[in-house]
Amino acid sequence: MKSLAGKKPIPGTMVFEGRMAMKGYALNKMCFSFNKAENRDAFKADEDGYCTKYGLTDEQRDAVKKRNVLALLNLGGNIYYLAKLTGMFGLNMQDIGAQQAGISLEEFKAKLLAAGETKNG
Amino acid sequence: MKSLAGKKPIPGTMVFEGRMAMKGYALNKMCFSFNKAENRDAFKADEDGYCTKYGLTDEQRDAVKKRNVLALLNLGGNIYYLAKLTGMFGLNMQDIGAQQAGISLEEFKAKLLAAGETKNG
Amino acid sequence: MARLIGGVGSSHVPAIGNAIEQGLISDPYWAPFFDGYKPVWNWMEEKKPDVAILVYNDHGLNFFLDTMPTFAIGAAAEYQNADEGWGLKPLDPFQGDPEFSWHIIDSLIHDEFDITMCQEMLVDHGFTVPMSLMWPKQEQRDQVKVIPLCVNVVQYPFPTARRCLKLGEAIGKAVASYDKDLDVVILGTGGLSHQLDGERAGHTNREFDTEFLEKLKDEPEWLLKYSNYELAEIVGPQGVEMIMWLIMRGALGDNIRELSRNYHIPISNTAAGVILFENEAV
Amino acid sequence: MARLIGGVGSSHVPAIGNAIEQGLISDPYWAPFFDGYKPVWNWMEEKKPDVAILVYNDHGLNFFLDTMPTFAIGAAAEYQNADEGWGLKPLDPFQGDPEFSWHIIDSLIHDEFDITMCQEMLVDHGFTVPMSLMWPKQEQRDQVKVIPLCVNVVQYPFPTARRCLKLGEAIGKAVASYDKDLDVVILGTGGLSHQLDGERAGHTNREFDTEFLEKLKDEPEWLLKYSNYELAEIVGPQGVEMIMWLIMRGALGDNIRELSRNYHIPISNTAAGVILFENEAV
Ligand SMILES: [Fe+3]
Ligand SMILES: [Fe+3]
Repeated sequence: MKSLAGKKPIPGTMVFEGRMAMKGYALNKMCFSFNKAENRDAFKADEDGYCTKYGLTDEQRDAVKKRNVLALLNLGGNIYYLAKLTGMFGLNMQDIGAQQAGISLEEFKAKLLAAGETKNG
Repeated sequence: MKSLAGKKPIPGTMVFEGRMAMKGYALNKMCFSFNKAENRDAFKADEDGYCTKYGLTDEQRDAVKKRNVLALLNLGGNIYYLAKLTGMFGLNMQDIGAQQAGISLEEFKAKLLAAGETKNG
Repeated sequence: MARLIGGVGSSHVPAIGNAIEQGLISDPYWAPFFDGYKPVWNWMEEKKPDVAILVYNDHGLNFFLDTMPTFAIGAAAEYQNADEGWGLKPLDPFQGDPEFSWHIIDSLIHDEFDITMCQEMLVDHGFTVPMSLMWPKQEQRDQVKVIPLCVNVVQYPFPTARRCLKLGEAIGKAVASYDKDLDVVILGTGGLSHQLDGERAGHTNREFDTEFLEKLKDEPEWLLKYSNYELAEIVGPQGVEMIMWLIMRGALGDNIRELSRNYHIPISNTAAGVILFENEAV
Repeated sequence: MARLIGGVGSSHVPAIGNAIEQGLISDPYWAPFFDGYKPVWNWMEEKKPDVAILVYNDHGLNFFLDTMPTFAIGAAAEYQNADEGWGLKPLDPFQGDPEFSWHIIDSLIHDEFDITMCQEMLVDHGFTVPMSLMWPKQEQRDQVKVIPLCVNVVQYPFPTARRCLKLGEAIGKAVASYDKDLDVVILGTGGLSHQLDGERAGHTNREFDTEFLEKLKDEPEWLLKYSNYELAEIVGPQGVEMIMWLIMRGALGDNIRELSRNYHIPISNTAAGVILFENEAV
């Protein structure tokens, strides 16, 4: 990517550009399928078989098994598509925020509330 | 359409703008489905049932029955999508060109050859 | 002629939709957020716009990476909401104004914006949440026709902030040249600072958001000095959605007054902002 | 750095694909058409470009009216052809250059072109016919990576001729800024005059086409004085495809020589043209 070439990485932050999108295309396509209830049911019935059908790599399938959001992101997952996958595991955006930050849900919520403690601007 | 408002119609010529596209949306969507062989088979098995499934109007269904290309165009069909429908009737672009121009296929071909008769530019 | 009577900038966090659904407007967690919408509700009640141009992004309901438009505009008679996969209850369909959509598309393409035209599209929470926020009751939403404008802030490269501001200006021109007597409002949605992905998930930036809100009326160009990549660092990768507010701002022109503003952290993982501008000429 | 070594303008009538398939190159009906491609074949054999940017339009295989982009660019590793419904035999897949595609997309979006990015797309006869025409043998096509650029000339409003010329200029800049040692050719396809629909079906316009070909090298702006609606009257509604040749022309810049040109009526319902430009700096 011309615009990102030579850019310093942003600590703890993903930028979903062309290279990541290529890496994660199959993974994201699988997640996109979860907009439909019947596809969510098919996944739940046979998680790994569903992943194989979409051509996920071994690493991606392993990260799905482990519900490891950071690993999925590093393997090209996009957070908006991944949310449809993690939603099936009963994880909402705050749950996966805490998981990625490596803190408990309560700590994650407290951190957000703390950012709001100073007087509203 | 701003760009077409107040424009004089072009004799014998269709311009596929927003109004026509709205009118023909269901018809064109049906035709788009004919990229797939199984949909072509389903249409051939029950033409009118297939048209009904896609929500075509009575006029559009009648024009399909009559293989009337000018009528289909006036009802919002776009020539590229319609080509997939008329292809199933064994009609190619020259066949439907002749049909629209109201002349025989031989006359239509002769007219095109005549346009090429003058020295190549 | 159609008149752009005002514009609103607003976040579009999915949790807001649930909160409205569940009647949590006065709940202690939600009150500091919803209080900021009271002036907007009053203004909408008073002005009763006929049409809303709603600038938002799709989060993976209608568009996938196979075909990702930079700017997509709806030209349908109706827009359906649908299941996004993680439990948000779909809202009733929204009524479009296809003739007006085609006018805007036509004007924009002649002004050299390379629009993707959508005669059928699903609208996701990025669209439905602002609709619920502006018009919490179904009977209110039924009174407003909509024109969805979907912006790519999912797959880099996103449109530049400058391009968004220019698109807004061209939309202003398109509305002003439509020969029907309509009151039009434009909503710029998304943001403000938030980060959903990576170890820094939960990042917000009050200082930057506050300056953005402060400068939006008189100096919207202020945001243009940051690239989208720089913005991702400053306000989080999802905070970059704030560039969509510039489309709203650009459409309004310079003859506007700011009627209200609110800022609150957190709603879910997000710093939520709302701002209301009115066209002074109206 | 990547170099744009030349460009070709060419029709993309489906019947051409069948004629190549059936070995009709020397057939009396086809010879006056294919003879015009001999200089192109020789030039391609001599230059052996690494990458072809192929400007074309989809005719209802990959895109439908639900989502109709003005400019869509492929960013896939492979592009499949498929059944279009009326009997054209699909060709083997074409090899993409996704890294180069992303560079071009990135450069264009930063230059304020609102590109639709396609990481998966089917290519139809508008794409495959020019590929077969430039490189009739499969083993030749296997040597060239492709970047498809699909332009809306199906649903009004189409991009203006001016916008197409500007897009070409921006593509020229994008290619020149890519830091790989690649020889690139750009193909502008479609046209020339033809009309498939309406009572006037079969319309062609030799005089206008000839002037277009005559002016393309030194005065491409000549076409800009006609709106797409006016062009539909002059060259037929499908003849408007010729605006895609301006993208090719714009990309090449002004330091070019014309190596060959041919014009022939009819191929199927179409007036077919071909022109070959070479970058003088190469
Ligand atoms: Fe969002
Ligand atoms: Fe074509």
